[in-house]
Amino acid sequence: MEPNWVKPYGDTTNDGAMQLSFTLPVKNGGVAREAAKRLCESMNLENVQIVHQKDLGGGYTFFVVYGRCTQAVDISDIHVPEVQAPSWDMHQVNTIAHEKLGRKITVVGACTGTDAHTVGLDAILNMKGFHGNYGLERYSEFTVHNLGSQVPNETLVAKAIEVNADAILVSQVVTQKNIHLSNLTQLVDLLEAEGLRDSIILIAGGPRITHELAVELGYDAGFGPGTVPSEVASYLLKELLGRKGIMI
Amino acid sequence: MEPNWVKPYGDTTNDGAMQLSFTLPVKNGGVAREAAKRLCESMNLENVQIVHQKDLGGGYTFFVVYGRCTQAVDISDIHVPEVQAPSWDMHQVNTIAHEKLGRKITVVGACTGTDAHTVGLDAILNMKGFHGNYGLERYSEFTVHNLGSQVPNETLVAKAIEVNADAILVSQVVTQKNIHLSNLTQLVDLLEAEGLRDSIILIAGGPRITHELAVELGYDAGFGPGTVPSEVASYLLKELLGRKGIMI
Amino acid sequence: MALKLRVDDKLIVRAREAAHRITGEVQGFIEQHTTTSTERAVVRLFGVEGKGLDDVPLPNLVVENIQDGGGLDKGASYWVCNAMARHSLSAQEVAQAVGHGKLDLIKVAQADEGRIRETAHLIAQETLDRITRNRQTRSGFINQWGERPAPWLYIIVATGNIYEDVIQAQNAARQGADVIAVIRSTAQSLLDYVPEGATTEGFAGTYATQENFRIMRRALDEVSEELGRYIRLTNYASGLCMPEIAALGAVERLDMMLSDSMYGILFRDINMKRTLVDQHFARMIQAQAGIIINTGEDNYLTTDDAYEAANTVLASQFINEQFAHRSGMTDELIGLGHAFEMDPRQEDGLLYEMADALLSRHCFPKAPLKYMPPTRHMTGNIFMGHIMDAMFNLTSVATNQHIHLIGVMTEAIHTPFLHDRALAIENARYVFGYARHFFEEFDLKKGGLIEKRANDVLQQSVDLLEHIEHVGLMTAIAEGTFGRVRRQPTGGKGLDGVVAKGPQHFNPFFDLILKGGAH
Amino acid sequence: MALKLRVDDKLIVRAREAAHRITGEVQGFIEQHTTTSTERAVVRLFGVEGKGLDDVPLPNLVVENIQDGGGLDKGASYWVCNAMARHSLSAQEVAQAVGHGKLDLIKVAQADEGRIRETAHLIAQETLDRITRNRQTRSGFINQWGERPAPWLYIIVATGNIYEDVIQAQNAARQGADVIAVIRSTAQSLLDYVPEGATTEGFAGTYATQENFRIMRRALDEVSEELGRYIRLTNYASGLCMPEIAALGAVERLDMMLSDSMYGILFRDINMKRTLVDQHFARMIQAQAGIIINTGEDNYLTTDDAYEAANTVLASQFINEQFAHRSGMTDELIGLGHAFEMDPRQEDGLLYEMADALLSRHCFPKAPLKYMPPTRHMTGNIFMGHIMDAMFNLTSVATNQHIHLIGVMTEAIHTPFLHDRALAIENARYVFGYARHFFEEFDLKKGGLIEKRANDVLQQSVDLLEHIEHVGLMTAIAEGTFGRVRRQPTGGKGLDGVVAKGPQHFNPFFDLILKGGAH
Ligand code: B12
Ligand code: B12
Ligand SMILES: Cc1ncc(COP(=O)(O)O)c(C=O)c1O
Ligand SMILES: Cc1ncc(COP(=O)(O)O)c(C=O)c1O
Repeated sequence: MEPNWVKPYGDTTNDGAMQLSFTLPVKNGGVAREAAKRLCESMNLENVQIVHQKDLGGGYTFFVVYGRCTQAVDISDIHVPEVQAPSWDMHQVNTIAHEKLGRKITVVGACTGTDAHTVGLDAILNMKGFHGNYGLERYSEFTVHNLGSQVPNETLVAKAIEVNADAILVSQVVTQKNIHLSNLTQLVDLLEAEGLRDSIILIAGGPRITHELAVELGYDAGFGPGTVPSEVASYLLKELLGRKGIMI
Repeated sequence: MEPNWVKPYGDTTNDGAMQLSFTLPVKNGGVAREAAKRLCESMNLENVQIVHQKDLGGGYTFFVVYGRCTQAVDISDIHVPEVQAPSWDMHQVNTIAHEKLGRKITVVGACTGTDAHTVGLDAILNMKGFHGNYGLERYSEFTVHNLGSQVPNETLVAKAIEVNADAILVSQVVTQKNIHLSNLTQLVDLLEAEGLRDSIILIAGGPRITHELAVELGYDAGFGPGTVPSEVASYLLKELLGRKGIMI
Repeated sequence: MALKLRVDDKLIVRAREAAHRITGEVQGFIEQHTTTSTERAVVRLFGVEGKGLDDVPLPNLVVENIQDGGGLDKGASYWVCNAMARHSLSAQEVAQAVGHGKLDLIKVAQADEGRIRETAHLIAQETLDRITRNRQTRSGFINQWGERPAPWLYIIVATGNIYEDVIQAQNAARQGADVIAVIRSTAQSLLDYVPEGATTEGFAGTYATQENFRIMRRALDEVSEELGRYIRLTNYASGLCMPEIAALGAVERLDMMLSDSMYGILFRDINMKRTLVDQHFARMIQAQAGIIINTGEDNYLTTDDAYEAANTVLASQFINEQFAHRSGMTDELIGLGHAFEMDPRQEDGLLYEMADALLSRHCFPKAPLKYMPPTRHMTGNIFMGHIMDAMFNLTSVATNQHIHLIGVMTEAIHTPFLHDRALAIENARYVFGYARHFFEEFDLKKGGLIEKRANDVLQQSVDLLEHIEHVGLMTAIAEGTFGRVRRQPTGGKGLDGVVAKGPQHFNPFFDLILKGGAH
Repeated sequence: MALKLRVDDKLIVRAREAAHRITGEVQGFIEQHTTTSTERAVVRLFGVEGKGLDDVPLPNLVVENIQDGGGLDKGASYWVCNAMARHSLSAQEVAQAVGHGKLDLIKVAQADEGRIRETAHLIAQETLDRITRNRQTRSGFINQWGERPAPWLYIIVATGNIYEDVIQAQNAARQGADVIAVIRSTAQSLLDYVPEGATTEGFAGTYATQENFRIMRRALDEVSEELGRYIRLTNYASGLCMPEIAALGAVERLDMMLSDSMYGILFRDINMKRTLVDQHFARMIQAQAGIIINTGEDNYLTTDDAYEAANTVLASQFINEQFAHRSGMTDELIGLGHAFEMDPRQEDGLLYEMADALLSRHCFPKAPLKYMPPTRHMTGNIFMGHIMDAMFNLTSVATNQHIHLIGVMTEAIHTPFLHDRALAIENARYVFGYARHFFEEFDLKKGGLIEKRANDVLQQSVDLLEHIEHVGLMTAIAEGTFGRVRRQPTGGKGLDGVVAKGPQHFNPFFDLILKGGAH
């Protein structure tokens, strides 16, 4: 493919305009300003303007900077997997599931590890749903087991086996020290050890989850901020039908 | 000197924490996100988090990003000239000028070129001054000629010669297409052509002027945001005394 | 409507009466004079467009020809229509002949004055009809799509390239803008002609030209259709070419124009006589075209202190209202300007800002007030700037302002980037929605800070107006009353374009427009 | 004071009475039981500190020893003081002997009960005297330096290293903070012991330990001196160790503590019986120490909708107030929590937020209300977040809130960086100053949105409280009344630490503190 280089845009194509802010452990003054400028230059910015600098006390200085990025990215070279799913609504999902799949879909959901943030998972699973879009519990063709917060991966897998789940839905919100990555990876390892990885659809969600990250970690799909339940339901149904060889 | 490397600080020494925002001319979606990420990586950031992305219409996407800068700056290596001036108040300046210099100080000020932003210059020169700090017109030992806005450099130099000025004070606010740099440089050239550069104190001021920039452009001093008149008066007096061999 | 001020309404009457007398005193001078730019505007309204020798716009060449021949005291209409009548040419043909040195208007044998006037009225009426059709087109759209509740979001584009401006403007409309302003190239107001054609390289703005007006109007009509809401277009008339640009705005269906001689006098050092005469005709045309004018009192608070000088803004608003009335404008077209410019460190600044904003609202209940965001105290701290803009947005919706200039967090840094504008719109829309009925929810405390402040400012405005009446407007300006800027009656640019009208002077637009009768 | 709500004050009386009866019903259970953590708190208040075998804190070892021996129904005081009396040892010595397996308290021959009680009262009195001295030290500082006007700026530090925390806290104070909260390491509330020593590696927070309390108290006293203003220190008591941490806070002169069993039940899945019993003693100690408690109703709006569930917050505040009264707290110490959590897209959200905030203010006029910033609707759009925080700041000063948790624009991203906090303080100080007397400047419109909303929420709260009274608090919690979270009376962590008091049970602090007479 033809290369397609892009640069940031302020008000003129390829002007490279960028805004930065950060703190340096340097006393406010000319040296701090020059240090900020050099740092930005070492980040491939030119025309660096220190538009604000403020003493934060204790020998720290805060900066707001504008500059022009000299780098460009070739987007013809970028291939990002995107969740492939139709945009069915609840009614369509139910009808198609009923007619084509002919059985109920069972899912197990949990916030794993020490994560106690249930709001995102509940938004997908609970009756009430999210932004006026009903949650999976409300779907006649879904059976939902929501295990809630701080669930060890072992418990989650055991439950999935117990109810013979079609899919596992994991939520991870806390990302400090990349705890979400280890939690998510450990679950894949567990499922593989149980020989279950291929027979179950594995989904991750959370504010820092993207589909590409999820796929990289060995998941079938990932859902980030703003996800509504019908997207997840549509994806699941399509995937299950696909696995049965039914293409829609 | 021992090298002294510093990095940005968020909440842990050397964590390199930085915030960025910019727009890419790429349709909102996974490709745009990945492009933003790669761009940040090419700027020597790691652990790049795209925390916000928003469709601006017309195929543009806005990003807010946090990342960790891998670069550091050696501040032992930074030598920034700073305006060397005592912090006298108006009364002190007047008394010292009266006693040690023994004559009035004449200054000519102007916003040069097409620049019509007089507020900053007036803040330094007008009676009223800035932030409760009286302007030079109020000093008994100063004679002020404020030429106002959009003054050609030629006119300014002619006036300086006419009144036999000790100092020229130039304000430059508009920086689009670096117009301030050409205006400021042209003034130095003119003064040099007239053989006046060494006998007159040349000062620049404005929101994007720093002392280091002014010195680089051939000025004696530069004053940026937040400057108050007494700083300028003190600097001028000290410099004039110095040129007469009187050190204070 | 609850956020209602209790002020001494007799003071408002006194202020308005003083302003009426102040402008009356100047009006005599205005009506006895014409200007090169006024006459060029007439030529443009006759349909003249294009350039002549040395790339000078034809209207300039026509008027120069007349002025050089010593005939401008009769007015351009006289000479142009004489030539039209004599040679059976259209105005454009006459201008072209003049513009290429093939015709000297002064030398054309003079036709019967009745015939000249008749010709003039005929073509003037054609143009006025076109302007009326524009007005109807606009109301047609508005009737069809309805009007968004005020405050309207007024957003600038300033790329210097009209085609880039179009992209930014259409996207701004999609993001929520109600009014698009195309910023002019720096210092266009000091040019004594209107450039021609489509601009692709302006400095911090795009020239106001008839072609640019057309391009942008078309683009906004397009996006209006797309969105089902009428997007207004505005540009700048103030400056040496005020009446000409006003004429172009009327013809190309602009909806608003910044049009204020006080701005030109104070901030562009344009001669006061010149621009006051210019303003009179400019506003007559705008009145005819249903164009809302915006005045520039907000600028006073960039060179003077917002807390201390609030009365200079209000006094000037009263004066500007009277000038506008004298040009036949109705209140609905008088977008008086004011601004949110108090020091963020001022204790209770928000309450004082509300007081001032409400006072303007109260004194000019039918005017579509133009409310400007913080600019002077904006710094490179974009985070602080963004919340100052939020307080401005709140004040605007809380005091029911009409034309709301979006405050942008990068005000102290650069003209807005694409995302700066998007964040600014997001800010305004959030606050307007979140405080939608603030105005109806509260009563002001009797004797509270807001009421007291408003009464003080009003009293000081009356005092100031009565002083101005005493010394005369021109002297008051020379004293530095407004924005602390001093300008002399004979100083500034453009005085040489002021010409005393002779007894035979006529301007068909005056006759036709004033038929309806303005004071 | 003008921003005054007109609500039906009889409904407030009804709400308070229902809450009184609701808590009365539970109080019976509470007073008949003690818990391992309550008894450990008593041991700590006897001055026991340090670790024993396997690095387990001595208070745990002591209480385990008693529980294992089946003697906890008598209370730890009984056994510890018995051993003290018998062996002429200090409490610390007794604990050390037990902690190293050298003494089994149950096996110590039992002294005369009068003698045991006397010993207990004597050492309890010493601790209470120390706590009283702390209280006097605090008021001494405040009398000397005065108090800043509310809202007070409450700021968190969360580095995980107490020494880094000190740097951040001192700088925050210099930037304008009034109250410093040291966030606990994640999930400390689920630990059934209080860690010891200075923390240098916490996860998203620093452990609440006696040593950390001391270090931070000293640092804040230092910076208070420097600034001439008393900087308050706060930490978290809620959780499995509520009374122990409360005791440490009292001894180390903390000024506020988050202390609410409802939070533990709903958001940490702690057994309700356990934590309700714990809370009673914790708050008694805090009352004695003049520590302002903070309750956690704000959290309900992170799992339920702020517009719809406002009544659950108010109802819970009434209940929490009554529980606090039953522990001997005066209104001045009851920092009831609520929050600014409406959807930024909600039309008139600002007015509804003001209504809710005023309603709490009106129902609890003397309480130092704790007001929480937007968290749930904060996103990675830090610019939008910053202006949401500005609207929160405005609402806080406009409705006269007392303890103001700084909203930080990076809420949805990370615990605050140094400059995030500085910008947040700048935001709050700007808005507080700019709207300082908003509260006194306006009257609410009769029958307006705010008044109507407040009346609706109040009515719904009364309805809810009367329902809770009907089914009982524990059942109501099981029904998911609060924050839509359901918890069963026998579920959650820590039920095994609940012990029925025997007839011989005693706790010298109960006796001494309640002498003054609560409820
Ligand atoms: C509410 C909240 C809480 C509540 C949680 C209540 C509950 N039952 O969930 C309480 C008060 C208990 C809490 C506590 C803590 N919290 Co908290 N909390 C938040 C807050 C304010 C909102 C989160 C939220 O509800 N968002 C709304 C939902 C709808 O969005 P969402 O989760 O992104 O979900 C959407 C998508 O991501 C997706 N999705 C999410 N999950 C899933 C799963 C699947 C399968 C699918 C398909 C989709 C999906 O779909 C959802 C709908 O679109 C955030 C800040 C913020 N604004 O983000 C901090 C935040 C997440 N918390 C934080 C922290 C640190 C904590 C504590 C650890 C603090 C402490 N030191 O004690 C504690 C401990 C919690 C623990 N052990 O996990 C940090 C995390 C920092 C980080 N990056 O790691 C944040 C960012 C705040 C901060 N700046 O410090 N918290
Ligand atoms: C007020 C103002 C105006 C007023 C000016 C009135 C007047 N008589 O000055 C008016 C409305 C006329 C105006 C017009 C324009 N403006 Co203007 N204006 C501003 C504004 C809002 C404030 C500037 C100000 O007064 N600051 C306050 C003073 C006190 O600060 P200061 O200048 O930094 O001065 C201090 C120091 O720098 C120093 N200092 C300054 N000068 C000197 C000199 C000496 C000798 C010394 C010692 C110290 C010193 O001391 C001062 C006190 O501490 C800024 C935005 C902003 N907030 O900065 C835009 C701004 C400067 N304007 C801008 C523009 C583009 C224009 C126009 C070109 C727009 C147009 N396209 O028509 C026009 C044309 C003006 C022209 N030809 O120059 C841009 C400049 C962009 C850029 N970086 O180049 C800005 C940043 C706005 C923007 N975002 O677009 N403007
Ligand atoms: C009334 C008025 N006219 C015109 C302008 C702009 O004029 P110029 O193009 O000269 O900058 C302004 C700008 O602030 C204004 O307020
Ligand atoms: C009342 C109350 N207690 C305690 C906490 C914190 O507890 P933990 O340390 O378990 O996160 C909170 C936090 O929101 C709270 O509101």
